[in-house]
Amino acid sequence: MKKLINAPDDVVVDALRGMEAAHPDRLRVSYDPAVVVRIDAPVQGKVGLISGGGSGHEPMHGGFVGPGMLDAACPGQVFTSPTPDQMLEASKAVNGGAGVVHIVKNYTGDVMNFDMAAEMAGGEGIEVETVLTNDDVAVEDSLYTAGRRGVGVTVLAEKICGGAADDGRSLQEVAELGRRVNANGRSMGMALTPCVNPTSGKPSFQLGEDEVEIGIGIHGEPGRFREKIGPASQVAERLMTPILEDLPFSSGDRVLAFVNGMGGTPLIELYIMYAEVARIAQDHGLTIERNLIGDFITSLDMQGCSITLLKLDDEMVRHWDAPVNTPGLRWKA
Amino acid sequence: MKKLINAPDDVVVDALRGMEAAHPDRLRVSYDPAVVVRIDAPVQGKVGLISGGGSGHEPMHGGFVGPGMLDAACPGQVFTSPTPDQMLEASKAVNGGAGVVHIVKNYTGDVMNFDMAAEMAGGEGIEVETVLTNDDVAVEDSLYTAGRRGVGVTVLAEKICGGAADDGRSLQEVAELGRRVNANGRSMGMALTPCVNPTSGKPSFQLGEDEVEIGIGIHGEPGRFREKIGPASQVAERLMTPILEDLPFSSGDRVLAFVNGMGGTPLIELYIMYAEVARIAQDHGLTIERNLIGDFITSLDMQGCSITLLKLDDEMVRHWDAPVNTPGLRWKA
Amino acid sequence: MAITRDTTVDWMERFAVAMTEHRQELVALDTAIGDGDHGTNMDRGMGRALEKLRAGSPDDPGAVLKTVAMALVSSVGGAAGPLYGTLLLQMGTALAGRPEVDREAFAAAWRKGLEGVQARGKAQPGDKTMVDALIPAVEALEASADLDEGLRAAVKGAEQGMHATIPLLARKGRASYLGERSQDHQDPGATSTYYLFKAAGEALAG
Amino acid sequence: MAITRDTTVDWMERFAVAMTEHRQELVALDTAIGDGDHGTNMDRGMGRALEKLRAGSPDDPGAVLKTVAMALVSSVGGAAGPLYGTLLLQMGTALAGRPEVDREAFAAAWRKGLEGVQARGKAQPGDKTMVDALIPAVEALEASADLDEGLRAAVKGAEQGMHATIPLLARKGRASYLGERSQDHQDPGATSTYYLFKAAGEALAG
Ligand SMILES: Nc1ncnc2c1ncn2[C@@H]1O[C@H](COP(=O)(O)OP(=O)(O)O)[C@@H](O)[C@H]1O
Ligand SMILES: Nc1ncnc2c1ncn2[C@@H]1O[C@H](COP(=O)(O)OP(=O)(O)O)[C@@H](O)[C@H]1O
Ligand SMILES: [Mg+2]
Ligand SMILES: [Mg+2]
Ligand SMILES: [Mg+2]
Ligand SMILES: [Mg+2]
Repeated sequence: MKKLINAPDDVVVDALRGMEAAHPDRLRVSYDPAVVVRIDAPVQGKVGLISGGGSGHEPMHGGFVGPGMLDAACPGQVFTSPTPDQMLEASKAVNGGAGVVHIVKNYTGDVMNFDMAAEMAGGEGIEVETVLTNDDVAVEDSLYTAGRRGVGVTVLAEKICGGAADDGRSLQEVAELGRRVNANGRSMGMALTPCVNPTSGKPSFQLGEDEVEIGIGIHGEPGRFREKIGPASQVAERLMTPILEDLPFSSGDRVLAFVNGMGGTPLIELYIMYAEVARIAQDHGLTIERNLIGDFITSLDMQGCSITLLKLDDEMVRHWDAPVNTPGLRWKA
Repeated sequence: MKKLINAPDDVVVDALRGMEAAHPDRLRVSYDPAVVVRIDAPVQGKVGLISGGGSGHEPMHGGFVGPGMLDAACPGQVFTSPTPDQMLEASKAVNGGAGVVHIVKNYTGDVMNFDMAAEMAGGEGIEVETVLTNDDVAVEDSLYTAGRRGVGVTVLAEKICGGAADDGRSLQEVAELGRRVNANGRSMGMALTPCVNPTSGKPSFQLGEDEVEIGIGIHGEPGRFREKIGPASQVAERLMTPILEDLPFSSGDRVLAFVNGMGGTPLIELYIMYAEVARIAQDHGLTIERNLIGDFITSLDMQGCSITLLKLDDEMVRHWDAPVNTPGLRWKA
Repeated sequence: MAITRDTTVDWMERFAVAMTEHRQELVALDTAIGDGDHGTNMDRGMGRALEKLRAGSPDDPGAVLKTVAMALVSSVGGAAGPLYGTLLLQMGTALAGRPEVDREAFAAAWRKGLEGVQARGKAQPGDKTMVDALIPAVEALEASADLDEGLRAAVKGAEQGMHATIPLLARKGRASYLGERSQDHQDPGATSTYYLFKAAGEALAG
Repeated sequence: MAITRDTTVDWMERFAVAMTEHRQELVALDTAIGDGDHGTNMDRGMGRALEKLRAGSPDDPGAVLKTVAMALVSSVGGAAGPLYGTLLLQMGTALAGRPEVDREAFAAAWRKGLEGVQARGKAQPGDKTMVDALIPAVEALEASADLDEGLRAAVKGAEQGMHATIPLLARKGRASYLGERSQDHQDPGATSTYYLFKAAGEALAG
């Protein structure tokens, strides 16, 4: 394993030190429990917005803390969900009296830890609404499984809910909007290479020199199937087809198209993928009204990408376009 | 070689198609000759600003086209400088009557092609000033070599000159400022892995499982020396020491610290590196007044990073802080 | 012989040692059908728990388990943190205030802990989780006449439950993403649960 | 026998074939001390040049070389584009308007081309560049009595100049970044220049 780190056990803390050193004007970082909070939190009267999850997905979530997006983020160990004390601390720090929304990716660990945190916060008189994201169509959903994983839609929900919260929406309204975003978004990812977790030092799975893994998760979970690598146009079909069929998206839909890099893939390849995504979307009669291209929800050094399509409505567009000023996503501010 | 591409020879064109599809509101893309131009060019009375170079360094340069930064970019083949006809086309497209600045990274090919382009533009009555960047301290500079390579400072010069051009500065003033940025900036890079050029399909150099290459270029050029990988703190020292000694930077200096990812390195590692850079800068009495962290001048899928320090003055800070709205760098707009 | 504060502390210390010794084994199991962190998480958590025990010096078995539970909740993360936290918190609450704990009370506490785990995680028997090691162990403890016999039976039950997870298809947790590919692998959480009972057998048997 | 439009086109076609045949060799040489694109660049450029020749059908040797020069300038990029572009542009200009070219005029044109390359690239003899293949070849052509002998001597001169670059330490171009590590490698540009003379020898000798 070769990484720019000091020691496997210090990865998360050292990266937080970097965040603190880089953004003292925007972020407050506490270490025990580990929480990244926007400098001016709590914003009185505004619904507080927090998220969190295992580290290794940067810029998510800490990089999305700031005006227009998250009020705080709880970083867990690499690929391990954070703990309830972090989430309770964050909820207290951002509660401006209007309640707090927890945006939670649907993983057993994240869900159970956020559940405990919500119970504790309730005990301290903080009103909490939870928005669960589960947009990964690579996973079959059923009552008898852990259900679908939360992936790309999480980034979009954090931005759109952030815009709504800034806009003075109520706790219920912000949570409802977040759930609508999740309900209208679908994602699927693929990998050219596994990722190497600094703690284990080992590749998350084995892949042949000419193979790709389709349907991977963001923690190095292997996917639905593997195949010989084809051209970008074929990879895009592999991801777009299940996404389009699942919602389903239909001709005339307005969408946001999000091509996300897994951390080790150069931007030039993401733009090549975007060209294919745009072509396929057009063939299906979709209008791409907004797009996002780059590394936003990553899996350490994994090479690969994920595609997320979100069916838009006017309210989503308005809050997507609203000013945002975070280390990881910034415009109009 | 595993990449998200359709065919090695189509990489640049396909990526341009992605840019065109993604940013129709901001960019105009022409293919023969290949040029990326801001949608509203030429801006009458404003100094035009163009750059260009081999592809494979995304978001540089095409991703920096837009208000507050470049007016146009000329993408060459991967790691191959573009051609004079592209630069002439770009110069014509952005000339608003106030002349055009060419920001050129110091590589033999880039310099000679831009020289021919400047001669041709002059022949068509366009006033051209050239800003040559050569900030890479890994290369010893002398009259009898090709001289230092232009690397990280190029990004900073493009932003700062863009701010000055928006501010209505003259051709001479913008060029002078660009040269001052170059004169006050120093960089050095390192690699954990080589990059794989899609055309050759082969790694640019060989590196042992536990080795790092210190002083690499952005085209997979091997560096000054290789060594067993150490902690991030040591890697930071390896890059910072020659940078600090070369200018030299001295106690009390105000600096912009730029930690750049080479394309395959996850953001979490760049923040770990930034923490070390900030520590070393502080030990030397430098005040980091601005910083930039992320993938901005990359080398395809190479894992590694480069550090750039720029000694700031008030004018540079003002133009750095000015609004910028490009796919790759955006704030206050 | 009954369970005391000291034997409970000894139990937790032995469990901590087991989590360190078997860290790699649990990581390997979790890498096969999960994300490879179970051993690291449990080892980190129990390390933190011992610190808290030394700092707090709780004065009865229930208080010891509560202290460990809180430490796990706030340091393990993942699925195992809330699950082991809930398990031991429920047990500690059930045993609150008793300086000495006999088989019957101990078995009742385990039952409460098991219920807490199922309430938290919604796992049914056969879902290939730690629940599959817990159920046979708790039932064995409930069914036996005295503590020593009960502990022996519980350890055996946990071990069998752990092995029984191998052919199962995971229906909860990360492993469920693998569908059929989750079969023919032993569940990491069931394995750490077996070590919890094994440590109990060593520390609490007279 | 003098050089005509047709033999000049044949020369360029043979050079294009050579760039395709030796593409990998040139890539390998450039990978060792540069960025590995010289073969690709030259092959792409000469392919484009042939298209332009067929489209434009220039009517004398000078016009043929100018057409190729412009095609190279606008399609090769890198260092080789401007350098080969300048070389052939200067030669074409020197030969402007002559339907037939004898040894003397041909040698004079090469001299102009060489001067253009040095003006563009500032390389001195011994800097480990294409200049090191050009100089001995041009001098040989200048020194010889008739075209056939001159071409043979030029090819030999270019070949020797190419081999002579192996021990040299690069002082220009990307290879110069390697300092001493650039030694014991043959220069890619000097190699493509040798193939340019080799193609001339095949196409232009009577
Ligand atoms: N819903 C659940 N109910 C009970 N146990 C569960 C559940 N989900 C997961 N587990 C247990 O947790 C173990 C994984 O723990 P761990 O790897 O630490 O957490 P994570 O899966 O978040 O990385 C599994 O092996 C399984 O025994
Ligand atoms: N300043 C120079 N003068 C003359 N020839 C040069 C100069 N710089 C480079 N060359 C030639 O160009 C060759 C490299 O060409 P190429 O690889 O196509 O361009 P690049 O180095 O930009 O990738 C070198 O082998 C050398 O012969
Ligand atoms: Mg985990
Ligand atoms: Mg090149
Ligand atoms: Mg796990
Ligand atoms: Mg080259």
